[in-house]
Amino acid sequence: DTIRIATEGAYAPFNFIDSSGQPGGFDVEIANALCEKMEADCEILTQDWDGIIPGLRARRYDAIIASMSITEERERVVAFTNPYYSNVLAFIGPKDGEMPTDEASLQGKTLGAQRATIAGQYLEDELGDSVNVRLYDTQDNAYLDLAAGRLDGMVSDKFPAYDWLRTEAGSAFEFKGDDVDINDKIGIALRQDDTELKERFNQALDAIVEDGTYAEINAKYFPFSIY
Amino acid sequence: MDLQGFGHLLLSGTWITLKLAFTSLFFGLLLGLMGAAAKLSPIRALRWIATTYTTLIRGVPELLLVLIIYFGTSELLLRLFDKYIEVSAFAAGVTALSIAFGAYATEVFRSALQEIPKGQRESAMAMGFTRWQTFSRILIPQLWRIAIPGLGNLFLVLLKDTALVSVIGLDDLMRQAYVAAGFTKLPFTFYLAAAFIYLLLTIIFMQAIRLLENRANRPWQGAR
Amino acid sequence: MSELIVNFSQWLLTLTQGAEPWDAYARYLPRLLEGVWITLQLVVLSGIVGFIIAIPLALMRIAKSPWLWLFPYCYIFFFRGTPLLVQIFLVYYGLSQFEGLRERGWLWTDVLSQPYWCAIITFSLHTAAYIAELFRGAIQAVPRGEVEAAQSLGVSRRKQYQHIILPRAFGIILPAYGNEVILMLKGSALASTITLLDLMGATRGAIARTYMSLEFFLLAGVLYLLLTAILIGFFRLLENVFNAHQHATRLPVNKLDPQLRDKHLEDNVN
Amino acid sequence: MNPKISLTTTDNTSPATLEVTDLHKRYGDIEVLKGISLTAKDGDVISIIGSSGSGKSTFLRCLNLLENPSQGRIALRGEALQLVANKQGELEAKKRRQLELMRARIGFVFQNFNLWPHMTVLENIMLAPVLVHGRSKQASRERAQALLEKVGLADKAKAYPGNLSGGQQQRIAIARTLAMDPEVLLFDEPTSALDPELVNEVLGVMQNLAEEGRTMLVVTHEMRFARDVSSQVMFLHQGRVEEFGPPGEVFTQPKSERCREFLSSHL
Amino acid sequence: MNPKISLTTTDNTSPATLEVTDLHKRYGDIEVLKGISLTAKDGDVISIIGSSGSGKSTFLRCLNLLENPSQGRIALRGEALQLVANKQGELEAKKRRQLELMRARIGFVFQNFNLWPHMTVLENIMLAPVLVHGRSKQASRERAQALLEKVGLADKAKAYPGNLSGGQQQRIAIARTLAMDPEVLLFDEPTSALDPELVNEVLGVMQNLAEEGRTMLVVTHEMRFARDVSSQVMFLHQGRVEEFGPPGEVFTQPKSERCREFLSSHL
Ligand SMILES: Nc1ncnc2c1ncn2[C@@H]1O[C@H](COP(=O)(O)OP(=O)(O)OP(=O)(O)O)[C@@H](O)[C@H]1O
Ligand SMILES: Nc1ncnc2c1ncn2[C@@H]1O[C@H](COP(=O)(O)OP(=O)(O)OP(=O)(O)O)[C@@H](O)[C@H]1O
Ligand SMILES: [Mg+2]
Ligand SMILES: [Mg+2]
Repeated sequence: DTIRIATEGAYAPFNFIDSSGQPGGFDVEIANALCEKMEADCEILTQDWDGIIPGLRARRYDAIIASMSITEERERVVAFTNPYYSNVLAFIGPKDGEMPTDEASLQGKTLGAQRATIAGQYLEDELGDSVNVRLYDTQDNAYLDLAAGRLDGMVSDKFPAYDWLRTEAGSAFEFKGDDVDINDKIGIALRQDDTELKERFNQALDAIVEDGTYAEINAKYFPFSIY
Repeated sequence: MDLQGFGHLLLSGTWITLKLAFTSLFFGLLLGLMGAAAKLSPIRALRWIATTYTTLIRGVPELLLVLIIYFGTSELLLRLFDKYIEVSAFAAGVTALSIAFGAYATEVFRSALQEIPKGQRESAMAMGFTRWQTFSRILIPQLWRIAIPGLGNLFLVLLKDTALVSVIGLDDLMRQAYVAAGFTKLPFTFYLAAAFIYLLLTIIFMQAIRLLENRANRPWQGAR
Repeated sequence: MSELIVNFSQWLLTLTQGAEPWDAYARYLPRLLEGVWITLQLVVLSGIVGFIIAIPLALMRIAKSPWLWLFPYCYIFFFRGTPLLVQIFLVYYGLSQFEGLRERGWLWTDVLSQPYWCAIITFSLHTAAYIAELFRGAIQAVPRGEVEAAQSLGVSRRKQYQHIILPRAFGIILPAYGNEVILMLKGSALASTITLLDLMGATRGAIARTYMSLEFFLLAGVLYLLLTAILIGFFRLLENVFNAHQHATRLPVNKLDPQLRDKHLEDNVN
Repeated sequence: MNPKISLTTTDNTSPATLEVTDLHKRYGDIEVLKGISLTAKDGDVISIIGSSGSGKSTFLRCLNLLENPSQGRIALRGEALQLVANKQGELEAKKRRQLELMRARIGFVFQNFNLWPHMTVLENIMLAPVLVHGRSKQASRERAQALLEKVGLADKAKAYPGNLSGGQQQRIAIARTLAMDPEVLLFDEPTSALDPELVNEVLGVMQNLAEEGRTMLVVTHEMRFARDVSSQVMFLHQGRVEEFGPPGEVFTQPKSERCREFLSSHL
Repeated sequence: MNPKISLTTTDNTSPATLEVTDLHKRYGDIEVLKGISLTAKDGDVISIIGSSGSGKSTFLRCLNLLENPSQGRIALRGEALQLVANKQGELEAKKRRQLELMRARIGFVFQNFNLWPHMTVLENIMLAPVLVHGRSKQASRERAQALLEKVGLADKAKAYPGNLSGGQQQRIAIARTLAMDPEVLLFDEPTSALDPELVNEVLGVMQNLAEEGRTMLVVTHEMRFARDVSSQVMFLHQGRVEEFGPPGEVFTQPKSERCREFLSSHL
């Protein structure tokens, strides 16, 4: 029968809802490709982030493909497939300013990040002693404050930020310094007792990487590989 | 304002918001009347229940209430029948919002009931009215005059609280604005558009409430 | 107290299955309690300021001249009509769009760029609109005869309001005002959207680390519940003081002059 | 032993219409009624007189349990109202339904009228017969109109109580109670707001009711009424019955000092 | 031409205490007062009698603008209350301050008392002198206590109005007005809820006030009072003055048919 897959719909370019009301984005295309490989009927629905794991556990859907990082805490509650991409963090600052990214020269600066993310965690844990940390509910709010000048810079997931830098508001900013690899792997979340489904997803994932479908989708969104 | 083609999604969100708000208003008012009657009842157990209800429900964030009712029911059904039974998100949302609205409305109705002169109730009882007749014919009609401003406030809060229901998968106005902002990266545009729609609804309700208030006040016009 | 909270939520959690949250609770509770403190500041401060703004608004609102009622009408319309989220968003992010404001010295650096003050300003303005509306209704619900009694004694309009109408109206709205403060308590959770670490902010922080969203929302729920219970208790006290006449049926004797009471009791004995 | 035979009624063949035994009422520490007993038969008109604050209204209000007495027994046509003590030590009706039925048979006119401000005069009078006696709206409306005619207020049928003069309100209150056709009528100063002409008219109406066989208890400051119309006069003083008897006796040769004093002020 | 010389006052040397000229009041289409004029001097006690609904209360209420008259002129000691027409065609005070000052000099006792329920009896009486006359709290409290003593309610000082009997509330209402020491007193049926003893007492108090030189207008159904105490009697009928004169004349040889009829019901 059908596999129901949830995504958030507010994390462009990975998942979003376009003006026709249809979900789209990297996550959604991957989901569709996987379903095709599994020869399963799929239904993709969108769900607000706060309720996304409870919804899985309540069986409203069977999988979450919503750029969810694989973490120890989440693994206590849900199961993850093999990662389908790796997240890296990047510093962002104004184009017309110097912004070294080592801890010593960041002393006293104000940096922002989204709260419930790896980026926020990184900022607090690694740089929390020397910079003023501001954490935002949504990535959009952090962008706004960056544009408003309340922030000297921010740390963010690199790929969605890449999307923002291409918009009008983001055009005055750019990536600074090197990417930060924090070994953040993104996987598909499933209920813990659905081991069979996990197997099927893992096999399908291997298959689309193998046959180039994955690379094709990747290229649509980013000029570099994110696997 | 350029809505980038998201206008119809905002409208469908508005429709959901309105449906949620009015259904919850109806049940919430019922709960509120019952709660207020219980709070002023001579029966200790009823008073206790009503006080627990208002304290507990007003104390718990509405979001939590929504989550508990929706996922709690799913989980319960799952354990009872050992298979997944779809719980209607709309019904769960309405339930949660009604329960919350009712708790606040209880307080508003209570203060209105206390403001009605004691003699009003007594003259009905002296005629042999049952408690229900006294309540429905004598007290409730006089209640509105005093309760409407407080209820109006609560309704406008309710209208916006419908946004909480997005966690259980209902795409209300606020969530649609959020989604559109996420796609277009134009948060100002969409939050302002949502605010504008809320304002439009508000002005309609404020006028409606004013009419209701004038009607409720009519017998008192020019009264000594 | 924290032990009590943990015990209570343990009971709640038997309702939900899932990971054991106790270690995480122990680790994050101090931060949550700091959040409670911030939340309290926000609610109490904006509750007081809002109340003070509300009275003149309500008085202007019931005036006959459009010059007087138009402003409060629009004010009340706007602040009740838009979500608090949008309001706080406009104050915090919106104002920062104006270049001019950012060069205003202390006004910008010490107040408007500070999330704390932005939150207090927004919440005060917001709650004032709701309280003003309550007052307006209650002022009009004061029985006309009581006002006439004051008029016929030559009490000036200002003093009628000060001594008869507003105290009566305050007694009428108290329960609804309690509602408003509790709603403000919960609305204050939005302060977390502008980076303030209030109770909700701290909770979201903990959730970000542990991903135990249901568990931490439950814990926060219990803390909010405790705060609400305190507020409700406070308002019940206020009601007993202000609406004493409603509850006085069985009281007057203790309040009688002792001598007179003895006389009464003697009468009763005879 | 026939339980029907009551020990306190004077008339052994049929139970008294209204019988009150040893009624007490306290507010906090103050005892307002200190044991009042009364037996009324069909057609009795009992005037209750006494100074302000002596407990007259409280007594009437206790009779249909608008005020919970602290002690006592109330029976209507031999049927005792079942009472139980509540936590405050007051007596409450045991069965709500019994109380409601009893109240429907006992009419009450309040000292301060208590008209319902949200209804027109006509609606005020029509409502109770429809709700309590289940009369048809049509019948009830006709009856109400007839009563309005009787009290001279037919033209105010559509007015709201708030727009009436004091005397008009009082007459509506009387009409509202009469519309219920109660067996026993309790009047609390029913003519206080009326001019002498209307007083006479209302007293006339009451006399007619008495002749029809209704029982009436009337709290009044109108000594003329107490003397000329009533069959018994009860003088209350500080919550006690100081004097009770036919008006002839009470007014000409009161036994109690206090009563003599009170009546002397009435020219 | 000396503007001081008024055409309507009978006494040309000093202005009348209260002078009302051609007062009209309409509610919607109904004209309740159809042109009432009145002149009262110091120490005058004018009884206003008339059947229920004839406009007595409305007349009193118009005098201190609790009700806005449709037409007319009101002057206190020669000082005319300045009036302007509002949108509804009613007359309003032009200067609020003048009205307030005037009201402070005119006391009013309401037919339905209108005590403030949220204040104790003592606070009810104390408030206005403090606010309006700027008396000290202490002085005001003492005065209030003395007045309570006078009306026999010293033991109810701390009670709330809701817990008082009808007659007690009425006495408090009188005390509240007296505490202001007004020059002119308007009483709307001040003894309706009182027993004959208290009626005598209150009438005694009023007689004293008249002897002190206060002017009083008393709406009453107490013909005894109208006949024995008042200096003038005014009979209102359907919003018109049908009869006006010293009680001796009005009671013994009324000119108007309607008045004769009305008085005949008073034995
Ligand atoms: N607010 C109002 N709107 C319409 N009509 C009114 C209003 N107030 C009073 N009336 C009418 O005006 C008339 C005069 O009323 P008023 O109270 O002056 O009578 P009154 O002489 O004092 O009678 P009573 O002796 O019964 O108190 C009555 O017929 C009454 O119904
Ligand atoms: N709710 C109450 N709480 C306390 N005392 C009360 C309450 N109601 C009445 N009383 C007191 O009980 C006494 C009797 O009151 P009641 O109303 O029966 O007097 P009454 O005889 O009807 O007087 P009146 O002729 O003035 O109406 C009064 O002293 C009054 O102050
Ligand atoms: Mg009484
Ligand atoms: Mg009158």
